[in-house]
Amino acid sequence: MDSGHTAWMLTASALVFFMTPGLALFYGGLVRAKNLVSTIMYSFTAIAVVSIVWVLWGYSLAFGEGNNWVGDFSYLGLRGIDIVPSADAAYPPLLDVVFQMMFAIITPALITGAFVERFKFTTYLIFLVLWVTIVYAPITHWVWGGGWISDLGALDFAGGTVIHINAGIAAVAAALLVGKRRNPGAQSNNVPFVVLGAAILWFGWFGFNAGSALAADYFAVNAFLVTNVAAATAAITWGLVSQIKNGKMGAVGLATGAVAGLVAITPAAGAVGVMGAIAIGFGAGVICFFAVELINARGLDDALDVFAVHGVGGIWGALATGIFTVSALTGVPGVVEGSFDQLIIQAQSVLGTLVYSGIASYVILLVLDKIPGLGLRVSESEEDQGLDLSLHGERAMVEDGAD
Amino acid sequence: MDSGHTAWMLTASALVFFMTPGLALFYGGLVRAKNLVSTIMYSFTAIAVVSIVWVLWGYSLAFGEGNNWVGDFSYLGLRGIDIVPSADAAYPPLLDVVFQMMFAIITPALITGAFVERFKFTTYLIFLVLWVTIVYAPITHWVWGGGWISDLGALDFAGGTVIHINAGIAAVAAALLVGKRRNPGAQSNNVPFVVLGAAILWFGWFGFNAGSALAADYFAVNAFLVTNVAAATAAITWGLVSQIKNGKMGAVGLATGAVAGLVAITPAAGAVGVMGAIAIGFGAGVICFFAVELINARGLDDALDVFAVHGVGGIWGALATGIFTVSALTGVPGVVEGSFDQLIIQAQSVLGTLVYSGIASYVILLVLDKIPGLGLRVSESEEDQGLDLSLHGERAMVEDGAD
Amino acid sequence: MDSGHTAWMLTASALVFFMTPGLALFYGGLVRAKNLVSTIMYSFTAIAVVSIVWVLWGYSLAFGEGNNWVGDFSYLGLRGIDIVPSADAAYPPLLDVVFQMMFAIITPALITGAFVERFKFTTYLIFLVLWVTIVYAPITHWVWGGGWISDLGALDFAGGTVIHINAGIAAVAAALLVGKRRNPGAQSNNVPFVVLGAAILWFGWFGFNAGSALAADYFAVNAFLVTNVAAATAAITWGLVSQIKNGKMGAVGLATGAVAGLVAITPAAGAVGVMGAIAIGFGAGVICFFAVELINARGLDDALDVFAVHGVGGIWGALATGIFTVSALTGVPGVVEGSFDQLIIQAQSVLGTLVYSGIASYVILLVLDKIPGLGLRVSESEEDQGLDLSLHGERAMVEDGAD
Amino acid sequence: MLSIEAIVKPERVNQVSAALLEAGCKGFYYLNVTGQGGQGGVEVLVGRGGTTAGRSAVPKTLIRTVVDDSMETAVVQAILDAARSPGEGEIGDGKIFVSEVKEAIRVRTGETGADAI
Amino acid sequence: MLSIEAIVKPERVNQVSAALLEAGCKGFYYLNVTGQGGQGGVEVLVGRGGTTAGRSAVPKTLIRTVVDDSMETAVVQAILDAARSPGEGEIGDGKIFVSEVKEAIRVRTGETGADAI
Amino acid sequence: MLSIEAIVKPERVNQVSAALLEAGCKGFYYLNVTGQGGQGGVEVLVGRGGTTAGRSAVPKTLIRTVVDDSMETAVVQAILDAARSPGEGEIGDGKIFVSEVKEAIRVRTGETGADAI
Ligand SMILES: Nc1ncnc2c1ncn2[C@@H]1O[C@H](COP(=O)(O)OP(=O)(O)O)[C@@H](O)[C@H]1O
Ligand SMILES: Nc1ncnc2c1ncn2[C@@H]1O[C@H](COP(=O)(O)OP(=O)(O)O)[C@@H](O)[C@H]1O
Ligand SMILES: Nc1ncnc2c1ncn2[C@@H]1O[C@H](COP(=O)(O)OP(=O)(O)O)[C@@H](O)[C@H]1O
Repeated sequence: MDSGHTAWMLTASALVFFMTPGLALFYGGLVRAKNLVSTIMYSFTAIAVVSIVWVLWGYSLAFGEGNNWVGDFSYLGLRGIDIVPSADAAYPPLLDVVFQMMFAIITPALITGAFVERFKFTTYLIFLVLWVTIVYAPITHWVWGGGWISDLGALDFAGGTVIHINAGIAAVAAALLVGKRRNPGAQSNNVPFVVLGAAILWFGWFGFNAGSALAADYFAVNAFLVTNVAAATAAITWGLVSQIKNGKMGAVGLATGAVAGLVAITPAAGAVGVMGAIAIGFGAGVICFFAVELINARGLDDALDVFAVHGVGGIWGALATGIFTVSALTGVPGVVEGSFDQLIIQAQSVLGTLVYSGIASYVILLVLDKIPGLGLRVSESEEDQGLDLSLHGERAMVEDGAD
Repeated sequence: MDSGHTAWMLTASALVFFMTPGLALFYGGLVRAKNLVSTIMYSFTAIAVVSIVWVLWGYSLAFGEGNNWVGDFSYLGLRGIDIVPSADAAYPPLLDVVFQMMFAIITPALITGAFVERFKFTTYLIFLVLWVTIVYAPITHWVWGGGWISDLGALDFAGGTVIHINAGIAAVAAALLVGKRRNPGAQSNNVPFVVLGAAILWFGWFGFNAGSALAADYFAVNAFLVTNVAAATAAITWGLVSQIKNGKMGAVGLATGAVAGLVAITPAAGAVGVMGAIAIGFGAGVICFFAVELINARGLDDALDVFAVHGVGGIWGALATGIFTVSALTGVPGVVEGSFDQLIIQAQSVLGTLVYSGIASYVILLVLDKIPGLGLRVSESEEDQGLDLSLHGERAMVEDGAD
Repeated sequence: MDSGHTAWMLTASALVFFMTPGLALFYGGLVRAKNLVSTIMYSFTAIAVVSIVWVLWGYSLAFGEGNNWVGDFSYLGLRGIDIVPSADAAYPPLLDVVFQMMFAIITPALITGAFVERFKFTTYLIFLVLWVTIVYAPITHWVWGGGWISDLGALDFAGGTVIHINAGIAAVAAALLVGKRRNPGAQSNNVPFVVLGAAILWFGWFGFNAGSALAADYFAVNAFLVTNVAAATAAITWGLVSQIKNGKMGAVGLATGAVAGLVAITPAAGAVGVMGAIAIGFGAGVICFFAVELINARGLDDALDVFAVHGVGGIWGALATGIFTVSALTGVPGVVEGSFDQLIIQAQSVLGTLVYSGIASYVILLVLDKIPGLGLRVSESEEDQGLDLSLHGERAMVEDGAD
Repeated sequence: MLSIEAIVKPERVNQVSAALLEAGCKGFYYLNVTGQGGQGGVEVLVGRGGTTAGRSAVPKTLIRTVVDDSMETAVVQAILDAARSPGEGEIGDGKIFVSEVKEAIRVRTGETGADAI
Repeated sequence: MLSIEAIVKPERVNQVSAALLEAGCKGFYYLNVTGQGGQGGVEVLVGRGGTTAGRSAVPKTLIRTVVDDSMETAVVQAILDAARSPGEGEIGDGKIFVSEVKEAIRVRTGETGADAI
Repeated sequence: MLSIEAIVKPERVNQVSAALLEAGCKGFYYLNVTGQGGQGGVEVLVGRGGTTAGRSAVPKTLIRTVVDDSMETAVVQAILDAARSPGEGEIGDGKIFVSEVKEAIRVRTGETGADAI
C-alpha cells in the first residue's frame, strides 16, 4: 500500500463529491427564482439516492466481471471487496468504489439541467434508480469495467464518454419527452451562485481528472495542468466570442465556457500536453457556444444546454483526444502525430454511447411517463407557481417582512 | 515520517476547518433574514477565539498527561511539542494539535444553533473561552487523552461523544436558560445557503471521519465510504418520512437528514462496514426526524434542533456502534455479532458525557447570566429589530436602492 | 518520486486555485449590488487569462535561468519541462508550474479591489496580460527564481513580497489613476458572501502557506498551524478594536481582520512558531485596522482597502519575519533572538518590491489610459447604472416578478 | 389621471406588461409583494420538514400604471385578459385598484399633466 | 372604498396582518421598504468596521388593504393596536395613510366595487 | 395632504432623500421597483451569453413622501433638481405622481392629520 496514492485518492474523492453541490448551485442560479430549490433538489437527491444504489448493486453491475456489455452481481452490497487490502495493492480496493461512486452521482445530476422548471420530483426519484442501473452502470462497464469500448482501445481518461456524452444525450431524450417549458428563456436568477457553482465544479474537477490517474504521479500532475489550461482557454474564448457577437461578456457565459472546457479535456487529460489543452479548450469554447445557439434555434428546450455543453463538448473532447494524443503519454499516436486510427476508435466509442444511452434513456422516460400516477411533467399551475412552492413547500429566499 | 499520512492529515485538517464556515451558512440560512449576520458571527468567532484558546491551554488540558479526568498544563502554549518530529513518528506531532484544533472549533459553534436570534454576542465570546476550557477539553481528555472513557474501552472513532453528544446536551442547557424566542418558528430565510452549508459540512466530514484514522490507510477509506453512505441514507430517509407525513419533501429536511446521518456515523466510522452504515443512516433519519417533532412539541426552543440532531443523533450513533461494530475492524464484537458488552460500555460513555456536559454547561451559562453587565439575552427591542442591525450594525443584504 | 509530497502539492494547488473564486465572492459581497457581477468578473477572468499567459511565457519569465532581474524564454510554452520526472525528483516538475500558476492568478485579482465599481472591463483584460508579464513574473524571479532578493537571503516563505506587497502597491497606483468613485463608501451588499469568500480564502490559504513547504513535511505542518493561529488572532483583534471604537463588532470587520492576519503570516509561515504567529496576527489586526482608517482619511479611493490590508499587512509580515524568525527553523536569528541583520534584509526586499511594482504598475496603467479606445474608467452614466448592466448585460439577482 | 394598480400572479407579469403597452400605456412599473386574499395562503414546510403550516401569504406582483382618465376601461380590460388564469380563472388571480392622481411630472423635462405620462 | 396603508416595523407584520383579518379585511398585501421618519435612522458600520455612520434609512414593512369606507375606523384601530410597540410605543412604530380608491375589480370574475374587495 | 411619489434612477436615491429632508419633509420611504417608460428598456444577455435581448424593464427606485398640501411645489422642485441627470437630463430620469391623501395617523401616539406627518 502506498500512503501517498491513498492520500491523493481520498482527496480526489472528496473533491469529486463536492462537484455535485457545486452543480446544484450552478444550475440553481441559472433558472428562475421560483424554481431554485427544485433545481437544487434534483442534484442533492442524486447524491442521496445514487450513493445507496451504487453500494447495493450499481458498483457490481459496472465493475463485476460480467461480459462485454455489463457486469454481474458478484459484488452485490460490496461483499467480496475486502476492507483490508492485499499487500501489493496501491490503495485499498474500497477506494475505487468510493471514487467511482462520486462519478455515478454527478452523471444523472447533469441530466437534470435539461428538464428543470417542469419535471415531476417523485418520478425523478425513480428515474434516478433506473437510469443509474440500466444506463450508467453498463456504459461504465464498457469503458472501465473491461467491456467492449475498453477492448477497442478507446482513450477516455476521466470519463468523457461515460459521464458527459452519456448525460448529454440522455438530456436530449428528457427534453424531448418532457416538452418545452410554458415560458422558456429567462435571465439567471442568481449570477453569483452560477459563478460559485462553476468554481466549485472547476475545483472538484481537479479531483475528477487528476484523480483518474489513480495515483499521485506524473499523470495526475499533467492531468491537473491540462485541466486548468483547457478550462481557462474555453472560458475566455466563450467570453470573447460573446464580446464580438454581442459587444458584451457576461459571467454566465464565462462560467459556461469554463465548464465546456472542463468537459472537453476530461477524456484527454491523460493523453495531451499543455498545447493540446489550449487547442481543446479553444475548440470547446467556440464549438459549444455555437452548439447552444443552434440547438436553441431548433426549438429543443434543453433548458440549461446540457447537450450543447456536455454532449457536444464531450464529443469534441473524445475526438480531440484522438487528434492530439501524444504517444509519449498514451503509447498511441494521434492525428497530429500522423495516425487516424485512434480517431476512428474514439468515434466508435462516441457513437456506441450516443446510441445506447439515447435509446435507453428515452425508453425509461417514456415508460415512466405512461405509468399511471407517475408521468414526467408537473401540472400547468404548478409550473406557473414554481416548483419550489408547489412541490417542495419552500421558498428559496424569504425576506423579513415576508416572514 | 510518512509523507502520505502527513499529506492526508494536512488535507483532513483543512477539510475539518472548512466545516465551521459551512455550519455558519447552514445555520445562517435557517434563521430569519434579520439574524443572518448574527448567526454567522457565532460560528465565525468560534474559529477566531477557540484557535487561540486551543494553542494556549486547550490542547494541554485535553492531551496533557494529567489524570483520568483532565490533562495538565505541560503543553501550555505548545511548549514541549517539537516542530521537528522524531524519526519514527508517522507524522509531525503538531499535526495532532492542528487536527484536534478544528474539532475544538466546531463543537461550541454547533451549540449556537440552540440560542440563535436572541443570545448576547459579548457574553457569547466569554462563553466560548469558558466552555472550551471547562467542558470541551476534559471530555476530549476522557475519550482521546487517556481518560476514563478510553480506559473503559468505548468506541468513538471520530468524536460522536466528544463533539455531538457534548454539543447537543449543552444546547439543551442553553435553550433552557436563554428562554424562548419572542416569535419562534419561521421559514428559512435562505434555502440555498442551507444546502450549500450542509454540502460543505458533508464535504468536510470526510476529513473529520476519514481523517480520524490518523493515516491514509484502509481505515480511512472505510470511514470515507461509510460516512457517505450513512449521510445519503439518512437524507433520503428524512425526505421520505416527510413525503409520507406531509406529502412534500423539502431541501431543508433533506439537508438536516444528511447532517443527522453524518452525526450518527461519526463514532462508528471505524467500526462498521457499508451495511452497518445503511442501518445507522436509516435509523438516524427516522429517529432524529421524530426527535425534532417531539422536542418542538415539548416547547423547548432549541431553535435549530441541535439536541434532536446532534444529541439524539450522537446517542444513536454511539449505541449503534455498540450494535453494529464488526470485530474484524475493532477487535470487539457488537450486538449483531452476539455480544451486549460493547453496547453497555457505549451507554456508559454516553451517560457520562450527558451528565457532565449538561451540568457544567448549565452552570457556566447560569453564572454568565447573573454577572452584572453580561447576561444571556438581548433586549426585547434588539430581538425585534434583529441582531444583525442591533448588535453588529450590519444588514446581511442591501439592495441598490436601499444603499 | 515521493507520492506523499506529490499528493500534498496536488491538493495544495487545488486549494490555492479555490482562493480566487473565494476572492471573487469576498470582493463581490463588499461592493454595491449593482456591481456584484462586475467585481466577480475581475477575479474570474484573472483565472482564465493568467492561466494561459503563465504556461505560454509567464512561467518562463519567472523561473527561466535568466539573470538577477528576470528569467528568460527557455521554458516558452513549457517546452523543456518534462512530464515524466527524473528519478530523484520529489515530485514532477510540472507540479511547480501548476502550484505557481495559482499564485500568478490571484495576485492581479487582488489588485482589482482598488478599482472596483469603475474600471473598464476590456482595458482590464489587457492590463492582466501586461501586468503579469512585466511586474509579476520578474518579481517572482527575484524571490523564487534565483534573483536578487533570493541572493540577499530574504525570507519569504509563501510570497508576502511577491503577492501581497506587490498587489498592494499596484492597487495604490490603480486607485490614483482611475480616480475616486462618484459615490464612495457604502454598506456591503452581501455579508454572507463576504464571510463565505473570506472562509474560502482562509481554507485555500492552508494550501498557499503549507503548500509552500513543497512537501508534506514538518515545515508544512508548522506553516498550517501558524497560518490558522495568525488569522484567528488578527480576526478577533480587529473585532475587538472595532468593538472598543464603535461599540460594535461586524462580520465584515472580522473577515477583513482574518485576511490581514493571513497576509501577514504568509512570509513568516516557515520561520516562526505559534507564539510568533500570535504576535504577528495581533500586529496585523491593529496595524491594518488603523491603516484602513488612515488611508481612507487621506482620500485615496482604494475601494476595498487593498493597500491597507495586503500592502501594509504584507510589509508588516515581511518585517515581522525578520523580527520573530526562529533560527531553529530558518537558520537565521531574528530580532527576538538578538540580531537585526535579517530585519534589514527584509526591509530591502520590501523596498525593492514597492519601488518596482509601484512604478511599473503606474506606467502600465498610464499607458493604457492614454491609448485611444482604451482608457481606465467607464463613463459616468455606466458607473451610475452599475457595471453589471452597463458592461456585462447581467443583473446579479433577478427575482421572480422581475423576470 | 388615474392610477391603475393590479396585484397579479408573478408568472403573469410579462403578459400583463405586454398587454399594457398594447393598450397604449406609456409606462408602468412592478414590484414583488406578498399578499393574502380569498386564496387562503399556500402550504409551506416549516422547521425541518416535519410539519406543514398553512401560510397566509403568497408571492404576488403589483404592477402599476398611471394613465389618462379616458383609458380606464381599455387598460382594465387588458389587465383582466392578461392576468386571468386559463380556463375560468383561479382564486388568487388578483385584484385591480383604480384611484385618482392629481398630477404627474416628468423629471427630465419638468412637463406636467397628460404630457408627462 | 379606501386604501389604508401602514408603514410598520417588519417584526410587527404578522401581528398586523392577523389584526386586519380579524377586523374583517378580505385581503391585503405587504412589502419591504426602507424608510426614514422621526426615528433618525439606525447606526451601521461602514467600511471594514472602522467607522459607524448614522444611517438615515431603516427597514420597514408597508402593509396595505383596500376596504369599504365604513371600515375605516375599525381597521385603523386594529393596526394601531397591533403595530404599537409594547409599553408607550416607540419612535419608528410607523404611520398610517388613508386615501380614496375609485374602483376595485376582481380579476377572476370581473366583479367591481364592494363585491371585489 | 398629498402623496408625492417619484420613480427615479436607483443611483439618485441618496440625493433625492437628502433633498426631501432639506425641503422640509418629515418622513419618506423608498423601495426598488422595475419599470418601463420612454427609455425602452436595457439590453441584457440571456441564455449563455449567446444572445442579447432588448429587455423592457429597468431597475428603478420609488420614493414616496406624504406632505401637507402647501409643500407640493417645493417638494416637487426638490425632487426634480436632485433626480435629474447632470446636463440636460436623460431618458429614464423618472416621473413624479401626486395624489390626495385623506388622512394620516401616527401609530405611536394616534395623532392624526398634519400632526402625524
Ligand atoms: N382588499 C384587498 N386589499 C388589498 N389587497 C388585496 C385585497 N384583496 C385581495 N388583495 C390582493 O390580491 C391578491 C389576490 O386576491 P384573491 O382574493 O386571492 O384573488 P381573487 O379575488 O381573484 O380570488 C391577494 O393575494 C392580495 O395580495
Ligand atoms: N411623511 C411621511 N411620508 C411617508 N412616509 C413616512 C412619513 N413619515 C414617516 N414615514 C414612514 O414611517 C416610518 C415611521 O416613521 P417615524 O416617524 O419613525 O414613526 P413615528 O412617527 O411613529 O415615530 C418611517 O420610517 C417612514 O418610512
Ligand atoms: N405612466 C406611467 N405609469 C407608471 N409609471 C411610469 C409611467 N411612465 C413612466 N413610469 C416609470 O418612470 C420610469 C421613468 O420613465 P421614463 O419614461 O423612462 O422617463 P422619462 O419620461 O423621464 O424619459 C419608468 O421606468 C417607469 O418605471
